[in-house]
Amino acid sequence: MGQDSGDLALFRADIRAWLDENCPQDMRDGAVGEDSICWGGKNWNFTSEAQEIWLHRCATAGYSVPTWPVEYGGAGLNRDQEKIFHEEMARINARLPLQSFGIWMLGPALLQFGTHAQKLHFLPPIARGEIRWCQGYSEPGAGSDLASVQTKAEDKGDHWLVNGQKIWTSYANKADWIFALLRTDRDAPKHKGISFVLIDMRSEGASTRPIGLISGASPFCETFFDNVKVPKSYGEDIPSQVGEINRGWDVAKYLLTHEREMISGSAMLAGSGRSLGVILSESGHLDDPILRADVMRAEIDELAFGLTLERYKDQASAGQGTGDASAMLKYVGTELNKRRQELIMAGAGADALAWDDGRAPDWLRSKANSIEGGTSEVMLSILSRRVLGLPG
Amino acid sequence: MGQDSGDLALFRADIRAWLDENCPQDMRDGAVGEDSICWGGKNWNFTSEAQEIWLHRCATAGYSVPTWPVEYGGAGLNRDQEKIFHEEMARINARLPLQSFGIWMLGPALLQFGTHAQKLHFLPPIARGEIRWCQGYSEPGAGSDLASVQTKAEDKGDHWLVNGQKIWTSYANKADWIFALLRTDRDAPKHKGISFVLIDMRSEGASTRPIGLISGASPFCETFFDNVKVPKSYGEDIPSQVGEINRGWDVAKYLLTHEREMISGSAMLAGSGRSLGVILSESGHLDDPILRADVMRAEIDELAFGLTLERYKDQASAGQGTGDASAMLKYVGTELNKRRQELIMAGAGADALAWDDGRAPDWLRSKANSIEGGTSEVMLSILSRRVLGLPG
Amino acid sequence: MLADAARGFLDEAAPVAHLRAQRDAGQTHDPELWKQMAEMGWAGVLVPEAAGGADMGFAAANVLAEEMGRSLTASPFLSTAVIAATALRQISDERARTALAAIAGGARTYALAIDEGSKHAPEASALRAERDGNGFRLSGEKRFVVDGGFANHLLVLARTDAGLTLFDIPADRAGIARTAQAMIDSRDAARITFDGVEATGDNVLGQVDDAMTVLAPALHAGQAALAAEMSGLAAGAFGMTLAYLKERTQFGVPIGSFQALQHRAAHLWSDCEVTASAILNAGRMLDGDPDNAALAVSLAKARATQTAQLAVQEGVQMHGGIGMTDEFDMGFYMKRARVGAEWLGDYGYHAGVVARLRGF
Amino acid sequence: MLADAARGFLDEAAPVAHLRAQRDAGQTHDPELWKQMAEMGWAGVLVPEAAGGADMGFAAANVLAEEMGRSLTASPFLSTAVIAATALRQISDERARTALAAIAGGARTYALAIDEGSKHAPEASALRAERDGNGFRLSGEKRFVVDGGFANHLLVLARTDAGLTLFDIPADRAGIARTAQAMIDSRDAARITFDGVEATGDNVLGQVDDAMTVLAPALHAGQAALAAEMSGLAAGAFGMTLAYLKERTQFGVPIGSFQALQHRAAHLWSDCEVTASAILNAGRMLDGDPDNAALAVSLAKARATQTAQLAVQEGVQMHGGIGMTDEFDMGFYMKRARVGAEWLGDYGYHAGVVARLRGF
Repeated sequence: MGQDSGDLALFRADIRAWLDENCPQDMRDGAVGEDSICWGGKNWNFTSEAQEIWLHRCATAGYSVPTWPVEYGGAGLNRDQEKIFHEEMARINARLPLQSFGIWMLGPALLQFGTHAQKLHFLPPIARGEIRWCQGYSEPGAGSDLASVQTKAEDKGDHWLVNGQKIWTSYANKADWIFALLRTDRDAPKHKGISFVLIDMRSEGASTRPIGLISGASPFCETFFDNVKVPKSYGEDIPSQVGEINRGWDVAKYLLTHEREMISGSAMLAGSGRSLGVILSESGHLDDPILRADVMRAEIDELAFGLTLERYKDQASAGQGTGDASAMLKYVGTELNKRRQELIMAGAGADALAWDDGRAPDWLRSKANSIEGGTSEVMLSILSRRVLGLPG
Repeated sequence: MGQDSGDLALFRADIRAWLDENCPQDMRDGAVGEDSICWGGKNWNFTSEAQEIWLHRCATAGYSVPTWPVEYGGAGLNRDQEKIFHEEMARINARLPLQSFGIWMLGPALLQFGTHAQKLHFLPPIARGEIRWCQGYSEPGAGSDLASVQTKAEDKGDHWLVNGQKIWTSYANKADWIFALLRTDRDAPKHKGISFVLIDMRSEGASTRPIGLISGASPFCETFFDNVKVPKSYGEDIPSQVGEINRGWDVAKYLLTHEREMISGSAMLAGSGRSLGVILSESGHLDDPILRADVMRAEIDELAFGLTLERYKDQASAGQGTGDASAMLKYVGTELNKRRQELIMAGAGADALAWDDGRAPDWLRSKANSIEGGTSEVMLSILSRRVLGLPG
Repeated sequence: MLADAARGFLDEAAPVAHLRAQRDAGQTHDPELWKQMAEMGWAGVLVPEAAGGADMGFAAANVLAEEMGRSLTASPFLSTAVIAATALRQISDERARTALAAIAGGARTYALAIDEGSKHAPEASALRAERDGNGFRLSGEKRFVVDGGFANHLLVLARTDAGLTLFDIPADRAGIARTAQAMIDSRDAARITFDGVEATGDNVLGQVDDAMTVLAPALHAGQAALAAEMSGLAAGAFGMTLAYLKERTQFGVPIGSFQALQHRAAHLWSDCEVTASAILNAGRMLDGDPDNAALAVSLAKARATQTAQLAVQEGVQMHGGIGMTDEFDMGFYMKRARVGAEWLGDYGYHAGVVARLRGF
Repeated sequence: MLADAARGFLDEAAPVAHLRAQRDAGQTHDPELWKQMAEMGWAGVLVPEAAGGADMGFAAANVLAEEMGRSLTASPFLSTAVIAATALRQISDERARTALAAIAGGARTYALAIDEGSKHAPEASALRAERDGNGFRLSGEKRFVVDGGFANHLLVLARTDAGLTLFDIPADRAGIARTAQAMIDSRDAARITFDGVEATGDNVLGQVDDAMTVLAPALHAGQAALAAEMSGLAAGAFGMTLAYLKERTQFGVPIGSFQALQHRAAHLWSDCEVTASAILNAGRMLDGDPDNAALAVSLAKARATQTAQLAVQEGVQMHGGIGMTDEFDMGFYMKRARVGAEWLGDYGYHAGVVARLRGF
């Protein structure tokens, strides 16, 4: 961590004081599981008063989206300040006040490609946790080939008429709005006829159906568009698409890279969690040389990967965009997390074989890590072609 | 091992008596290393009188090539008898009397594709260890693409005029004759203009140059043909090519499969050697969980692979040719042997880092296992296309 | 061939859909299916002919287990027809003959109550059997008792004065409390408490203080059959994956034409082949030289555990998103592979046996 | 940037061809090259400015080591400029200042004589230093003394009455017999016997019976620099391999267009990247918080050992037959990676340190 320089030392003191005063005790339990997340949105039921107060206070101070500009609901922190903010949050074990696809994905897309009016219209409600977004990229049968978008948007003058189906839309059944890739020109080449469109999920003809997973959970949905009318504009200089019409692939590509970069904070990556060795030594089976050796190797790889996450974040914030190389973080981090979950299961032995033990769902969930957000195979292909320059 | 049925029990008794009487004590030391091999050939210097006597006695009885027909110098043993023969040899730790590419490769090719006169002419000298053969397949730059043969044989009526270069010819500098793939029709498609030709290495214009390897040894050569005249016939019904002219690829393909099948006895495969765990426990470092776990895993995989070798041999001899599936033996066995050698080096630590310790050359040599005779990548491609039926 | 016949029956009567339906109905045992298996002679595969069994040997039992692995068939086959039958066939009294006949007929099912902690460790059994007159009273707890929720007899490993003793006790005897628990593989594993449960000398299998003479062969048989099941499971998962590689297209071509996937598929197939050899060998040794079969059995269990794990991991990954859905069968394979990895000794346990027997 | 400057010099003055020529001439040390390095300040990279050094810190030393790894440059850099200098700079007397000045000037080279068995185990040192008047007499044997055949000073770890003591002794002192031995990486490792070698209090580095206070930081610095070298070696081997994948054609296309090789190359590159982070972290910790650097150092050494091994194995395999020839450089990388894996603690040694420091 080292020493902060003058300004940063002051900043740290301010943040610390603010957190001391504003973070409710109940939000200082370090909980990071699915159950403790605040997703926000119109249908959100706060799990406690403390959760609601904490979101409200953070949103007011801009700390739900600390790096966004102040005018769009953020606190305008730079990378060094952001780091300090997170360090101070971690120091008191504070929960994140809000998590959402609006913060992770749509926000960055709008900040990069949106009009000023679009940003003013859409960003603050995200920052305040009032509107919950979901992401409509994948389609049945397309898998890794994201550009093979079939869901079509026909131009009807003042609106698009949308028909088709998305799949793997996380929490679409709980979201208020969706940002989706739609085919707006069927005659253009595959990558040239796609638009990135914002759609109210309450629109007539939009519906969702949860997909049951092997872990027993249903975080994903199929999402159907059946003659859904989407206005072309939500107000002056507020088009319903982000970026230009038919250039939605540029936005999608940007977000794919961004997703891999910001994925570094995601629970699907190993490398910053509790020591695997300590977790397993509690089970008492680390005297088995097979298990012990596997855990030692995993501990080493997780520690080194955690350092790599930090290094890449530093590079990104120093303006040396890591770009395609960040596919490495997605690849290595998710494969490590799968290994971690396998070892946690092996360490727990028979104890973990009952559903109500709770470890099995995390283990099974981790198998999706190397599929969602781009498979490991896609990551390796990106690395080999774009970073290593191997021929197509 | 179980019990032999009546005939086989008699056969076992005969073999045992013959070995008792004929195998010199010095040849019962179980030595299998490079230094103890008898390769035969015109330039061969026996390392001991016992080695010479042993070869002579075996050749007389047909036991240098026990499964070859008696008329071509063998003993005509069937698979059950052969197994018993090898079991009895192993029981007294007897060395193999003779090893050669003539036995491993050319013999089977002639037995499958040769004329009766060719067999009578070429096989008995191989069985007696009088002629040593080498194999001329690979060419510089061709690597895994064996069919890209550039060494050309021009038709000059009663002879071929051969020009070109072979590489990775094992012990070409010590061989008397070479069987080589030559391009006899430059206009035919890649696989259709190749012939499998037998050439006397004393021919004018034939020369060799050893290739130094990282292990310090030079078992391979470059072999040059500079206007070498090769007769089209070595006598009545004894053509200088095996199989038809321009159909040498059939012979080569047969031998490639055969090579992978018979490779099962090769030192490049793990699975039948001394227990790795015992070897390493002698070094005293098996209390390190990392090393211990790696060795336990390797021991398990080697034992299971050894059983697989036996199973495939049994299948092959039961007439259920294992064909392309034998590429699996080459792939798994060589990768296991590389792992074995790595672990032997790791177990020996600093002791093995000096050249004169002797372990390093074996370790380095093993790296070639997954390259020579078809790379691991080629084996995996064969398996995926021909055994699993995945699309090209 | 036995394998073909078994596969034909299982594809019809107990494919993965059957396990799914059972799970969705909250059941862990289908008595009707077990009755059919008994009629085909599977329940008595290791029961001597004199007791009405088919006495087909361990290699045959492994073939059946392997096919059940391929179709993920849940049944008391391992606990009852393999483990209990192997224990009982070593005893030559009338009582054992009756028990074996009841097994072969399908009427009696067994569960093996040996482990108390989270890892397989029979020697560490702490459940006590105290002398009480001519008999014993058992007190303690067993966990991870596979099929223990529904079996009508229990094989219980208990600590007696000078060692361990194996008891065969009806599951409804007073003082036994069973808490059935569905595992992630949708099968049953019970926690069973023994509160002063009465046992007579008739309930002792083999000699007092010498459980292992009878139990070790039974464990070996069970471990080998479980290994066979895992090997079959791997083959089943691989078969689904291979079919998917051929039929699924992406970027305009079948995904099985991508070389990276081809090489991984070929590697997995190779791994399955090598494991299959270890399974065959274990059956051969159990039939031909049972006193020296321990190495072969642990080799098979270790290899099969590892291969099954690779097969289901590659299976899910190569199927992509669909592999993660409950609607698709691959998840069932993955869950069963995890349970199979733990039951009767995990990879490390059997690797330890191999090392010891190989002398290091 | 230091790395660019170093690479420029090394590509010119000490590429792999230089090591090859040295090997072919039967030499293990090139004094002329070391002189040049000293002139550039590399010998004094960790020597305080007061003693005529450049005092650039551990991160800088790692950068130099990494570049030497890339070009497989053989020199006394690790033994002398990193390990010995780190030991000596902790001592604040005139004697140490003189030694440091001699190191920075390139005149004095050191070898670290600690290990006696086949694995790194300083605590197991058995070589005795018996009290003899005001001084000591050293008797015993050290093995795997890297650079020990030509160094003019030795750091010797010896057992004294109540612990271990570190001695700094001229290599030509009576009673010292050195048997130089070329290792597979064409560098020098000596077996050194001490037969009643005299040492005075002046030869003791730090306190009697307390070698580790001075030695541990020196070992950490050496381990980190060796890790950096291995990381550079991996990058060098990977660079050669990547170039080959692009230029070599087979079946009419560059072999780098085969997806199976692409994915393996991308995996290897990823592995190199993760290891690079561990190297940077080790340098940062040694410079910024040396008392707590042990975890970072062992993490770096373990990772670098593993990555280098993967890089040379994939390097040879992807080059095919040519990778096996002595004429080609890949074999040199493979051999150095093996020596680097063992020296100053192998993977298992450092994994053990990591586990201990992480609390399991």
